[in-house]
Amino acid sequence: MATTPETTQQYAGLSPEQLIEMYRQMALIRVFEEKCQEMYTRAKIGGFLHLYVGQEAVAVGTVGALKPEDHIITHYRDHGHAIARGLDVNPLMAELFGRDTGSARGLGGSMHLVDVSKNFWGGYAIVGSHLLMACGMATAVKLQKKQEVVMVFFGDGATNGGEFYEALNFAQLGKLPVVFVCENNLFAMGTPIAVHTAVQEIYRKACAFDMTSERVDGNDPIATYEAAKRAVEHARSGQGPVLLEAVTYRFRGHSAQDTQKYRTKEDVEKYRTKDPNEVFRKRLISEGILSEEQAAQIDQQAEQEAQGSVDFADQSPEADEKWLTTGIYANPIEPKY
Amino acid sequence: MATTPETTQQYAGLSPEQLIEMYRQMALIRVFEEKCQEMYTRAKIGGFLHLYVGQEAVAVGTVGALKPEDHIITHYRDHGHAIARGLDVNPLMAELFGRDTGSARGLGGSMHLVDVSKNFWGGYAIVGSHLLMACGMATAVKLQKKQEVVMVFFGDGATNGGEFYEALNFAQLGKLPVVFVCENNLFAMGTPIAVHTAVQEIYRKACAFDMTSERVDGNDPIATYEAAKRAVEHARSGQGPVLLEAVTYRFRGHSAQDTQKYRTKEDVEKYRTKDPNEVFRKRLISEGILSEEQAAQIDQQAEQEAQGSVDFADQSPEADEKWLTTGIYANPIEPKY
Amino acid sequence: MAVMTVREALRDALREQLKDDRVFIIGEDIGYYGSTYGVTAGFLEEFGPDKIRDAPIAEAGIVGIGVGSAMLGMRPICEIMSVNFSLLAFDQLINHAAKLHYMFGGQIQCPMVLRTTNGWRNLSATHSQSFDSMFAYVPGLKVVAPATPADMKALFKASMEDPDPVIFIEHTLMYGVKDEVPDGYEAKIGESRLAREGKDVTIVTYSRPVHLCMEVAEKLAQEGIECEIIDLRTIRPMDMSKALESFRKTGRAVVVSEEWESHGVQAEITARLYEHAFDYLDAPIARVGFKEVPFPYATNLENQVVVTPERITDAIRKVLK
Amino acid sequence: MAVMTVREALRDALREQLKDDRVFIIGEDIGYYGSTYGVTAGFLEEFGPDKIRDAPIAEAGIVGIGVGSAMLGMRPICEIMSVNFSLLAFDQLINHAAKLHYMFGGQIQCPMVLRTTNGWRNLSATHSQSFDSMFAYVPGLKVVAPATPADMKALFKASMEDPDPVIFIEHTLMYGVKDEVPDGYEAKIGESRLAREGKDVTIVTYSRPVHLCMEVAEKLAQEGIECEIIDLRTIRPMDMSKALESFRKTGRAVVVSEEWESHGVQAEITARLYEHAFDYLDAPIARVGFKEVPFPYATNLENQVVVTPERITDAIRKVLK
Ligand SMILES: Cc1ncc(C[n+]2csc(CCOP(=O)(O)OP(=O)(O)O)c2C)c(N)n1
Ligand SMILES: Cc1ncc(C[n+]2csc(CCOP(=O)(O)OP(=O)(O)O)c2C)c(N)n1
Ligand SMILES: [Mg+2]
Ligand SMILES: [Mg+2]
Repeated sequence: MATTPETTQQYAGLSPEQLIEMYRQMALIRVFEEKCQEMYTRAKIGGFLHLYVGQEAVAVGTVGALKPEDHIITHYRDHGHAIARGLDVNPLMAELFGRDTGSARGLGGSMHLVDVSKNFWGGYAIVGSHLLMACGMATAVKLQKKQEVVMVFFGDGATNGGEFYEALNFAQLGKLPVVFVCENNLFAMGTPIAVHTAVQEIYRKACAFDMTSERVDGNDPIATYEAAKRAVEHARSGQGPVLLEAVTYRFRGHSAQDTQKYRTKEDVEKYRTKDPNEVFRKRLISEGILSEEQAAQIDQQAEQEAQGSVDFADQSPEADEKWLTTGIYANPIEPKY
Repeated sequence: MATTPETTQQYAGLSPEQLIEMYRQMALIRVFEEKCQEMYTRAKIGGFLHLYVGQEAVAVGTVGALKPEDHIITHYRDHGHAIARGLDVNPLMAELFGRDTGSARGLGGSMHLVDVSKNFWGGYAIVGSHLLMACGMATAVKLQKKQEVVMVFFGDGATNGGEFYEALNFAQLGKLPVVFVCENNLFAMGTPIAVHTAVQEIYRKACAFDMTSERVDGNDPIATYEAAKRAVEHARSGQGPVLLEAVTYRFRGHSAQDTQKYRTKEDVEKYRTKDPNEVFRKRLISEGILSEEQAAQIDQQAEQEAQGSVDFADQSPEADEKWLTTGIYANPIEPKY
Repeated sequence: MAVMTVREALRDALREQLKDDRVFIIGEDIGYYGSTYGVTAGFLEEFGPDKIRDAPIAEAGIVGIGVGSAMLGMRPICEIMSVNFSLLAFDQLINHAAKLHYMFGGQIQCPMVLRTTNGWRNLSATHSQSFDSMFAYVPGLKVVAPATPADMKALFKASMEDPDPVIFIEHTLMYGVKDEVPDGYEAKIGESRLAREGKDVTIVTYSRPVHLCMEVAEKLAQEGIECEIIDLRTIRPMDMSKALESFRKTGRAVVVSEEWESHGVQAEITARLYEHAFDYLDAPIARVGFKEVPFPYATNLENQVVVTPERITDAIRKVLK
Repeated sequence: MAVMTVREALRDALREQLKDDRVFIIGEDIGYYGSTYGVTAGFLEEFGPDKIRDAPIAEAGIVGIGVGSAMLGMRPICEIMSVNFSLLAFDQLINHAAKLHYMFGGQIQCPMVLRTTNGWRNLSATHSQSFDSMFAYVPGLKVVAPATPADMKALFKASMEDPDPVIFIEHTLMYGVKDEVPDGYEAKIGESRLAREGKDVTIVTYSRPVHLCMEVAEKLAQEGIECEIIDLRTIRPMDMSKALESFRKTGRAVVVSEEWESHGVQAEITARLYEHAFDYLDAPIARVGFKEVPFPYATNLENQVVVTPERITDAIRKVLK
């Protein structure tokens, strides 16, 4: 299908190739996560594992609106963002396996994926804290007179901690180029949003800072991309930060150990009918952007890529013992006796 | 002058006696503070001394709207609130002198005035922290099914720290009976409000919590009383918390050591023309509530009372050494060897 | 006499307290979610949302609610899911909870218990720390870290009955530990416990490592080495009397805790042993704690950081040389 | 060779650093107000608001800005007016600044310096604390606490040149201390200093008490008692070599710091002295720190809490007995 002005407008200026690439990323995130779950069950992965299944459209839509020189910083539910940023899945899976070939040499694990060469500044596991670091990064960008944008991801639950508000104030005061992306999946761990926060439309919280904000359907990658693009341009053009709320839903437990007492199976099934990957796949096919075959091929390639990462991780050497004590400081200084 | 329906309405329902009492309190706060400054200069008072001069109308107006069973908790700039609450100035001055007869036995000093028998739960010196404690107090009130209200005081600068926002969320979520009184004196220490916060009309920050809020001229004790009354009734009736912003100005330095480089003498002089004590005094006289003589008498009594507190403090014994180590715990348990 | 896990002992203790009108629990995911480590599972249904208060992710707020409500006569139980997040509440704990009674000349009390967990296992650098010595440093706080189901239950009760703020440290890897809980068993804050008698070496420890030390002691007994184990149970105020008595007998000591090896409670224990049993020393005291690195995720590395029976055994052999 | 105060030495050091494009200062009241303790007075006018960034009262934010900007290549100087407020930033410091390099396998660095102050004097319970040992406990942080104008200047430079996060502890009662600052004087993180030679007793200390100890030593010298004084200067990593060397010579030691007397850095110093000079002990080591109470406001009480020349002298006499 040729790209005509109409189609690109319908698709927020995205070309068919770009749309297909978005689907490919979403598919890859999905199967990667399913593999993770499997590997966790097989005890290849330990610790806390927070899967992204169901939220794929958010990562793909928002990260798609960034330039390579822009910066990303995220929370512990970070696999989706890493893959959307184009990080190779091999070191990601290896990290989850705790191997030397992992993105953080096996020191970080699932919650701390990273690739500085791609301006992916890592996942952080203290809810809300990294929002302040995002402001620090944006302060640096501004002082260095660069045109880069910092995008930071977090959940609905993170908008109740003090650091969220401190960050919004710093960002707005300094007109910092930060796009705050709140992935509102309606739960903070197992606490329903109505129980944990007074204003449930998270984007409205920006009012306390006169900050530009917007709410978007986070299950629709195109709408999310479009909103993110607006936000990123706003930030890049010096007009200051934006709070973007993407409403979505997580299909799996909060972490791999969650018994999900706080919601019914029916609830989850209801949302399953809006599965962003399914819906997007169908749409691209029905609108002639993608053929059934192409779609199947993409799915299969994703499966291969994910399985490849498992094999890669499996064959990789264990985390290097040298790092156990030498990695603490960039400039180690020994205590003396 | 007789109390007629018109006059009480004009004065927010306050009787002449009440209006005169308000002036008396304002006058007492003023001279108490001037004495404190003098005693600080004479090294009778040490540490940090944060004077309330210029903000008298806020304390008197807001505290005047409370019942005796209601609770007050405040920050380090606490003399005005304590006096408005009817605390005897003798133990207050004695506290500043570090004497055994002080309100906290000389352990707390200026920043930590207290009188639990009057439900005055103390001044706290970590900016913003006590707002969360206010929510805790209101949680207790609610669980105990009492009809009491908690009023908490803080400055404009305190509305940038995370604890402020956490408190607002807890309060609104739980429909807690808290009245948050922000005394916006346009500076956080020496940092102008435009430099420290993105939204300078503090009452607007309540929007992020769908909380009722209001801004009032904090130099007008009657307007402040009226707004506080509304807020207190709102809270008491179970409708939840209120954020009340009282705009005011502090005439003296942030603390006794401040060189005030951040504002000009002219600025201060300009505000001096709106001196709440002067304006209120004149108004009561011109409107026939108070005669010149009565006013002079009140001023003189205030002066005597304040001087009396200095004499009391001066003659009081030093802080009791017994308390040095025994006061740490309500139930002391010694380490064993 | 019941046999139960630490988790069950705590559930019992909490249930008992919740009968008191003044008591409520506030913390993250204690209700709807059903509790991260299962301690309060089912409590929301049993006691209702006034008593089982699911909190937003706002640790300062959780403690602030505790402090404020304690001031007005409640007996709040604050739960911070992991001690790693307690850093966000340090101001509330250290500048407020610990200060109220003293700073206001005795007019205000703060009878609050803060439950939190140490613990680790592939959780990486920000989810595996312990800050025992930070709490223990602060006059005004009491800090309790029991090891057995019986002590969990008894010391939780003692903590709730105490009018001062108590930090009650649990351990994620200890909830499943099972043991006898004698009926009517009591324990007091500030009293250590002789966990095992022995004549050759004194082991001073608390919390989870107590179990590791017991395990090691049983093994070494087979070689004829008899370890005396002192479980401190409370780390502020600290009861060194049993440890010192033992040390004066054995002349040799190993201090074990799940803390980085410098500036931990173990430094204080070590210093006090030296100071107060100066004339009885036969060998330098050994310390066993976490290697001083941020926790690595990978198991092969983490295994080298944590306190293991092997490392405890090595330390014992060293001081016996 | 210039003679200057600690304040002037720091002002010099800051000015020098501010020439670097990567350097800025962020903190409360450092600009418009003119600086609480005068260190950055006039800097806003001299360097402008990009470099002298007046912050809202949001300590976590101040440090977070530092950490984030350091990640992207800046060399931020964060100022927290008083260490008492740093508790609000403990999460940023301990869970983030201290972890980045390790947790991300060396990909991220955090070259940030946090300036803050210990200090007291009629400031009551929440404004008089020091948390030295809390910082020193954390692998990933470096902690510097110099005592002299020369060391302030040299170690500030060293801290700025270091690629890791450094907590730089000043003292409100020390800004006026005056001394020589030799041209080109340098000092390294992690190296202690022999502040005074002596043969009778070893005093191990750092920060403000160094001056108190020097004063005491001069007095005692008139009685023929010669104190050797070791100024640690850095408390993480700690250089015990000079202290141990001295202790092996004198066999007697007093440890002095402005911390509560249990669980402070002084516990660690004491333990290490015992551990590493076990065979040289002539007498138990004495510690001198704050009495373990929240600080009282009243001068007559506070005087009994703080570290004074008298208390140091008493401790020295005790270990010499
Ligand atoms: C400060 C802090 N408190 C608590 C936790 C434990 N915790 C981890 S994730 C989480 C829920 C976060 O919810 P939300 O922000 O909505 O993000 P989501 O997991 O839904 O993506 C909690 C309570 C933590 N990691 N950090
Ligand atoms: C957490 C914290 N940070 C910094 C300080 C130092 N400090 C004390 S008062 C103050 C300014 C507060 O300004 P504002 O809230 O407007 O109250 P005001 O003094 O104007 O009444 C500052 C920075 C503190 N006490 N606590
Ligand atoms: Mg969520
Ligand atoms: Mg102000």
